[in-house]
Amino acid sequence: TPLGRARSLPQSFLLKCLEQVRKIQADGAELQERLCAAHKLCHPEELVLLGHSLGIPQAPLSSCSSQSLQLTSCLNQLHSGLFLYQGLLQALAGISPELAPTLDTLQLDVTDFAYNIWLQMEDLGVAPAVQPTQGTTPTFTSAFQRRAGGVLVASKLQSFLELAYRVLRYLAEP
Amino acid sequence: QCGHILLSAPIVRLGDQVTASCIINQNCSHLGTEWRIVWKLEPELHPRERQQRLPNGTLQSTITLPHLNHSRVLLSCCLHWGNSLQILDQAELQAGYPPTAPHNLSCLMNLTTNSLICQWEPGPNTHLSTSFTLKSFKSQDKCQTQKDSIPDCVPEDGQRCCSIPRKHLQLYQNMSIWVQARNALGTSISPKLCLAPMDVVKLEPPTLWALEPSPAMAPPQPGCLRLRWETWKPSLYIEQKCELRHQPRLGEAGWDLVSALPARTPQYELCGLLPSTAYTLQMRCTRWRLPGHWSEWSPSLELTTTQR
Amino acid sequence: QCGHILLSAPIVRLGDQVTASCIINQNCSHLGTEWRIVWKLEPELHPRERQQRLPNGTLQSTITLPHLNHSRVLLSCCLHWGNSLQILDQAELQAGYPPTAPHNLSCLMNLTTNSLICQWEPGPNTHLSTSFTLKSFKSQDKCQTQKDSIPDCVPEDGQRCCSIPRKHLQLYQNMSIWVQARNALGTSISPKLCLAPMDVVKLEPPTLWALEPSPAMAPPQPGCLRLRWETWKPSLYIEQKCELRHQPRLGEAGWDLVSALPARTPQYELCGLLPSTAYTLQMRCTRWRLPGHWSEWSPSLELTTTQR
Repeated sequence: TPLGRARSLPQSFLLKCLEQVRKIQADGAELQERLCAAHKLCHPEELVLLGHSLGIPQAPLSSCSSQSLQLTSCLNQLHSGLFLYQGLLQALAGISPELAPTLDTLQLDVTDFAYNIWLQMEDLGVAPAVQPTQGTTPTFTSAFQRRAGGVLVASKLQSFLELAYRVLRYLAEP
Repeated sequence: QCGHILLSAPIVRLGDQVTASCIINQNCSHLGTEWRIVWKLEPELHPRERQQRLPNGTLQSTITLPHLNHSRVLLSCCLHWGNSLQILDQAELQAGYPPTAPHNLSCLMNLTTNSLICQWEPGPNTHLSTSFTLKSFKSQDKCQTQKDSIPDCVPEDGQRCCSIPRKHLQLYQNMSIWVQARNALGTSISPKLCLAPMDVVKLEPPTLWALEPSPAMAPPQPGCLRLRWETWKPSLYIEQKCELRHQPRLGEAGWDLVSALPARTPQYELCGLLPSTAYTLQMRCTRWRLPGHWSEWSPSLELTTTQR
Repeated sequence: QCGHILLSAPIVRLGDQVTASCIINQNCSHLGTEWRIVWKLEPELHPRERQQRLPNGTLQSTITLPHLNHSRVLLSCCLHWGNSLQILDQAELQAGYPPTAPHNLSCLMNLTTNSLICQWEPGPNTHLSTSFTLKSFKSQDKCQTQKDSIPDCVPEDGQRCCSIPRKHLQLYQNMSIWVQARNALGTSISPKLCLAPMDVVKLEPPTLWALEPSPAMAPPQPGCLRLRWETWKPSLYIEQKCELRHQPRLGEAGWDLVSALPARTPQYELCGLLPSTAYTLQMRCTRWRLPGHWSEWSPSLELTTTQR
């Protein structure tokens, strides 16, 4: 059963993951607040059209839903999703001098979290043979696109983390 | 990209007219046909607007702000899509003034930091990011002609002063100095100073001491005070003259002045004062026979004259 | 050059033997023939000396300091010339110790500066210029094997601490950290630490507030206090447990402790206290279920319990 394998996940790993999710959510919220305050870009719903044209993907977590939890595939999706957002955040570089520190912290924390999951998958012997490589990330051609991209990426990352948090807490339950 | 904004100019003078166009090209054709461009302005303004569909199918909306009187306006070009307003592009309009000439430029040669420190007043707010640069050159005459250049002195952010290090200075030769202010709308320069750094030395005040009574000396006369002083140590090599001012500590009497005093005296007797009266004394000095600025007055020395 | 000094070694261990030679070559033949080398040492020492004229006409004087017990000696090789003593060359001898291993290395993760700050104690004075470097590497295990390197952290002059910026850290993975001390006589390294930055987070204390009485709530029981608290804002994402200590403001009673309290509570009633008594309360928190350090105790909150 999926839960059987969950017992193989160390409690400290799950607790660290939960803390990292909360930390990244806090980083992400700060980026969203700053984008709203500085550039009046406060609602991702206003940027759906632009998101389509920029091609900002949403990372799937289908194997992590509580109804059909498959642990190995869920860990893999968690890692791939974080890896995708790491690349998207990197593509936002040059967003603006004021936002750069917040963006850097967010990207470092996402990279750390992805790395921890990868190590755990290796420990469980379920890590894919080859580390994933960044697919084609959107190119942002103007300051506005980088800021709008920032709003979209942050909001997609927050919903991704919401799902991740739920499954991690479920797995961490004694 | 689905839509983008073009500005007549991103930065204009306050009060000038500005036009902005938003062009929605065919890339947005997947959105169907019947939609209108909606502008969102922050702060809220209500410009004249003209929408037209161009032959090649693109939709263009142009707004005109006859007199822009906000220094910052955030323009968003949007489209109704489903029941949401979609932002397609954003642009920031800035308005302000070209810089006026900086004024009250003054410089002092600081013997402690060994640098020429100049300060100025920037003039009224231009509402735009304005950079100030202290420019100068060495001259062999009265600053009519440039002999050697001196690197620009760029002040720290927001500072209204700049410090030219010793290695760029010839202390006893004239140099021409001025401040340049520059922003997106123009450049202006301050009136030029022509000075030799040593002629604008900032002297710290001298130090005043009471002269301790000693057996070798007869006690001071009633109504007299014995004191000595020494100019500020780093300026010992500079020939100076000094002034002493004194007034009774209590009462309304103003300062009495003793001028043309030498730079240092091992022993000086100040007489003609009221006996057994507490006096406050201060001294200042200036570079003398060569040009220079007076130092501030020294801290007060409190002395009391002997009884009759 | 007329004469020059050769040292057996410019830097030696305190107490070691040192020899220095001064060689006057024929270039000085214009000085006539009968002169002697005279050594001047600062501080004054009286080494054994041997002068000899070599076949090729050069004159060599060698001095031996059997046990050098000064950390600095200035050697001057001189010649009598006319009635003056001419200095021909100078050399500085340094003596000291190789560095002992730095000790008491400790690190804290600072969430405000987002950096890992490590400090250490250098050990006894070596009398020589000694540089300290904080070295570290990332590890996937218990620091037995290095995964990725981390750039050396060089402290500011004389500082006994160094700060590794966030971009070089993996907050949840182990890293090996040590200090290397190096001077002319040797190198030594401190014992190695193995830690994950998040496990050594420096938490600022929580904030304690009195709960304002409100119509919606019944007044507190006699001998009870109502309060609330919140952990330090930058650490909100860290799961923590807290401890509350309280003691009557007056009198000799020690602290009473309430432990295992949650990280934040909108409302908490502390009972079992003396009625109408002024109490001092403090709280501290620590990262919990995951490793961490206790914060300092919060500033005191002064509250008085209601009468009976």
